[in-house]
Amino acid sequence: MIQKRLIGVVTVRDGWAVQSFGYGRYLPLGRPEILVENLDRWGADEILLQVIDATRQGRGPDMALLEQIGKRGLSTPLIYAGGVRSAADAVAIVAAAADRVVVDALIRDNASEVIKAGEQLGNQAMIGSLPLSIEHGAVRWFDYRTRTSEPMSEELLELLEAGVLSEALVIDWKHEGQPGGFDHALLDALPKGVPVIAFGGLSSAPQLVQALKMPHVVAVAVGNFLSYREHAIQAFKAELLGVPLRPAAYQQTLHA
Amino acid sequence: MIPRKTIGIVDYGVGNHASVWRALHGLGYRCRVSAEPAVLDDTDLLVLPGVGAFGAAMEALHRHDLVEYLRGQSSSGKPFIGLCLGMQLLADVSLEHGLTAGLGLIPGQVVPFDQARWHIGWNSIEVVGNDPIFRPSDGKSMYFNHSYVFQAAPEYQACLARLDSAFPVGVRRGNLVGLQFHPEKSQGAGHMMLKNVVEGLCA
Amino acid sequence: MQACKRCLYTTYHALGLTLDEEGICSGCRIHEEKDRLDFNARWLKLLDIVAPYRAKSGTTYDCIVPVSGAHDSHWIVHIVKERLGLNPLLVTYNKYFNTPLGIRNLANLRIKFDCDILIQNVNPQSVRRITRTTLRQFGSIYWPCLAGQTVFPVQTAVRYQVPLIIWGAHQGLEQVGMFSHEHEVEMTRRYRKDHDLMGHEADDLLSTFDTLKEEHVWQYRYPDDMELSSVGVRGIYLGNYVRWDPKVQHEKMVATHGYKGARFARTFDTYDYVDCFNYMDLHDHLKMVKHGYSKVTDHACREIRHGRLTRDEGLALVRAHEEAPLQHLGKFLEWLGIDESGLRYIAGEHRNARVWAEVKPGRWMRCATPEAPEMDAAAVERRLDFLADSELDYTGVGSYITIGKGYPL
Amino acid sequence: MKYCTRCLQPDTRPNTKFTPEGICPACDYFERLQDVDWQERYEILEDLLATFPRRPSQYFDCIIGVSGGKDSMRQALWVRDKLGLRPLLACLSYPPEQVTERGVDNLSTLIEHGFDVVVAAPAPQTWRKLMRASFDRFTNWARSTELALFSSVPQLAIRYNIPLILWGENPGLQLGDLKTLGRTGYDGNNLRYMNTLSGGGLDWMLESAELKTMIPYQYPSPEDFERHGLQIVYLGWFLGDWSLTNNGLYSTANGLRTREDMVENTGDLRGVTSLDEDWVTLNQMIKYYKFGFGRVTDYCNEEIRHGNLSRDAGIELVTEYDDSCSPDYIAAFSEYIGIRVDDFWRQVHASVNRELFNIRPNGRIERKYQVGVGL
Repeated sequence: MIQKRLIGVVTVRDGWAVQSFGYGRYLPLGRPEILVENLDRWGADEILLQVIDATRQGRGPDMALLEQIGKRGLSTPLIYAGGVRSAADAVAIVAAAADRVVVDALIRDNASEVIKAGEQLGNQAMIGSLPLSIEHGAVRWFDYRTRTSEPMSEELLELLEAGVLSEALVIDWKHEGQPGGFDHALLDALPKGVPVIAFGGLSSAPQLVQALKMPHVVAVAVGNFLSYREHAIQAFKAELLGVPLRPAAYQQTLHA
Repeated sequence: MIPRKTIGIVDYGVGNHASVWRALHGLGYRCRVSAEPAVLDDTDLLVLPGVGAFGAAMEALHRHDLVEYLRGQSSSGKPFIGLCLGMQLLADVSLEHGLTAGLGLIPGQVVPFDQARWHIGWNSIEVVGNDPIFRPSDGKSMYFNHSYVFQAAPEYQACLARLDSAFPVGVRRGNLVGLQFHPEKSQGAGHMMLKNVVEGLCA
Repeated sequence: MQACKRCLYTTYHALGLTLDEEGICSGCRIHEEKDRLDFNARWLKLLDIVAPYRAKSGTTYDCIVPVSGAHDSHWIVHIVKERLGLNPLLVTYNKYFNTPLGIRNLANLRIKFDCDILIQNVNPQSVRRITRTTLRQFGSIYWPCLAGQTVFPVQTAVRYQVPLIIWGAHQGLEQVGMFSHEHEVEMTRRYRKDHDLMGHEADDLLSTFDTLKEEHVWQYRYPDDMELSSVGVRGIYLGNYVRWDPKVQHEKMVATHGYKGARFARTFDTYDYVDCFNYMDLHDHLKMVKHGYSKVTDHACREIRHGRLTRDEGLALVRAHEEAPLQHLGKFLEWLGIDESGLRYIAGEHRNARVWAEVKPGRWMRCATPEAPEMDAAAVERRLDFLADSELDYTGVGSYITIGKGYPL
Repeated sequence: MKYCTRCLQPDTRPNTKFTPEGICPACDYFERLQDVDWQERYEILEDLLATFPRRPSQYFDCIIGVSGGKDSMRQALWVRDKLGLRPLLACLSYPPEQVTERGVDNLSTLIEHGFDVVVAAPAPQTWRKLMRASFDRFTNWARSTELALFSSVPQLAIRYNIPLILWGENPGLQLGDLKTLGRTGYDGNNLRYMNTLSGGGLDWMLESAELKTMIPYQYPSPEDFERHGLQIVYLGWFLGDWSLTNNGLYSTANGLRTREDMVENTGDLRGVTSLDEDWVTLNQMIKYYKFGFGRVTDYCNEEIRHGNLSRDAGIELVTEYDDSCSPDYIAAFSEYIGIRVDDFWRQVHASVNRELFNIRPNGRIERKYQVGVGL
């Protein structure tokens, strides 16, 4: 039986892994590849590596970081987000280390490249990043480059419904980093049948269970709230009762 | 000291062989990543990785002039493992984006997944029969990321997975094995299976 | 590179540093919590956390407390034993660079607080081999000390089945505001590898090109996840629950528990590192080589944030101390059996290119750094009044002490 | 009181019995040693060690209790450099007030030889309180400290998961403490019944301190030994030249620093015994007043057996120095446990064996017997 997924998120800014609060405030954490390696050891179901300043600074994907992570021999599926400007970028990202790719700005800038990437990599590798908020009862889609919100465009909805994007990463960006902040109403903002990954302000097991109990929610992603204690992934998994999830696993290294 | 086995990872520009290399190297095998038959000959087992579209992958194999080579190697009994798209390429033909001929090493067709648009995430596998190279992994969860299924002829189906009903996710014909999931990305369970399959085929 | 407007740190800080729109760094912002949070409430929170760990059987300890002959150990044991009323097992990793004053302070700690202690002494041949590798590979003479100090308590927690480890303050939180106090961050293997060990765990030191072997490094391996989870090992930081102010804390311990400080050439702080001949000497110099700032900058930022120094006064003290010549280099050269010219060669290979420009082969010059403001640094130091009623080598032994008596106090 | 006809061991040592011919167990044992095939015993040891292979991710082959003195340095070097094992050395260290500079230097030397050493040091104030209680109750300050000393090695063996414990001399054989004789000459699992340990564990200490403050004094139970498969092996059984003097020679040749104070003050003839602590001299003097033999007797007995000393010359040394103990040590000790020197003497006089000694009005304690002859 297919299991739901608990995704560990590593957010990178200026080459450094950070905690991010409300898409605006950051605290330093450490070297991205070491946080990724740690999530791999903890047994996260997937790891989302998001480089949040790549597009804004006009740089493409952080290929150097991806190559470095590829060298370390990750045994957990890796999702990359940040600076994807074309289908070619997406293919290079997968060739380097990632299994799946998240697009955000590219949806607005050049949807045809999103489609092309889907054709080359398989649409199951494509994820749409949707930073959403609810303003006066209406769902708003946030553009972090202009820091403005607008309704979800037809083009976006079309990409989701046609399955060009296999899953939607719904980010409650306003409550990112705020304990218990995630607004579950956002999970109903998308057309029926679109698989959703919930992210942003998810800090407690009940919140995660509430999201994962929804049939179309296939995964929850946690970032800041994994960095405060040892075995954070396993601790969450132990509390996510009544949800089909790979059980917590504690690595045992038998040396010679 | 039993001599180390060497594994040839077929590099035809599709998919991510770095993770496969790392996983196999971590298990103690020597690895060669190459598209050159001369290099691939000098190995104990071949691995055909692959991600993305069937058609594009077959084109790439033809471009690298590897189709006949791989057919020859496998039918001569050389241990051979196809991973993810690499498993689907073993089929006669695929219906993805029209009809494309595969390597035709295991009878059957690659068809769109009928139970859902995609099969993404961790799912437990059910081992058919008690082939020792698969048996220890029965019930273990592996990581899947595909939207087409290789409906191989029933006698070659080795492992199944299930959403509503069972469908093939692992095949074996002699020294040829195909795995629809990513063992190199399925943590402990995946690495254990990879080891068992390689050791089993090379025994 | 950008510098914080309030303290002296820049975005080149080894632990990472972020600046907000007003140009104030994450370290200064988190420090503001020390004057905003209700630490009485946080003390009650700490009581709740430790409550389940109070052993009733009389046959095991309540917690493990890592200690040394300096660095907040007296204050930590005072909190753990005298204010929390816990029955701790003290643990310490012998770093071999011990000063007589450090040996004395550790003896004082054991006597005044009447605690059992466990001292790990890794065989010095392995320690020297590792030091050669870490010095060659990433310019560190301190890796074994940091690795040992951060893992021996965890290993002991597993071996003694005493799950709770109590540390002082979280270095990442105190220096660069890596976490808020309210995150109540706990000990993780990731932080240790990332920062304490500069990205290199024990097994990462092994390579087919080097002669270092598993038998030399195994004692620095972190217990594996299965052992940690089966014992329920957990490391908490007092600094998340007690308003952390090292200067004030040390002064209390000098007054009430006989702690003793000593003067240093490369910093004005007399308390933090009196137990080691190298931390404020060669190690501090290598920190300057690799990161472009040294310990005195950490001390100045701390005092600026606590409001005891203005930014200019901090800068004046930094410039007054950071280039002071090394006093104990000979001891290390002899201990490791290397030549000063060789050490200079190694240091040259680890110069941080962002900070040091090689004007001529073998000659480095520091890139532009703000000048020291016109100020009487000595007067500022007198005002700060860091107490120094002893000296590092008050017994005049003139060399590292492996195991010492440390008495009379 | 009868003396052994060979050496100067009186029959007053607890748990010991002389042979019908009047020979003490140690001399009797020493005699039987003369025709031992030491090469065969070495092979027995090798076979025994083979039954303790290292388990996965176990890096120490055995654990050895050490103080940094002459026995431990010799054992550690022999186990590592001759047997080729990697030992963890476990040291129960005296508190800062009591340990000597010479003791910490010797431990440092041992570490610098390239050994992994874990030092366990009990809480100094509790240690002192229990020494006072031990002195008050037994006129022997070491009852509590010895319990910690003996408990530290099995405790660490259990916690570090190292079942094989290598110990020095077999008290049953070398000193004639019959209770500790195990299945074989080298099986040490009955060490718990040794004289000093069999003082009823730490029940008497509970009057002075809470159980939770005395974790280092808790000797693991037989069940603990069983569960962890602990096995104590006496190296003394395999080392034919094991003796106070020889061990001193082996260790000083490897850097051991000895006692410089003279025998009149210490009763330590060659200055190589219990180097890490000076108040053992008091206990040896008190032992002499209780049983009629002290540290000098123990030393002479060995030398007589090894033929390096005549019995008569031994008599002279014992007569002259067996009760030597400088008043400075007595003053320092009394101050440490918080009594006046005359309290110390009042306590000692109360424990003097009146069958063997008279106490003169001025406090002088005089033998009623003649050394070597007895009563």
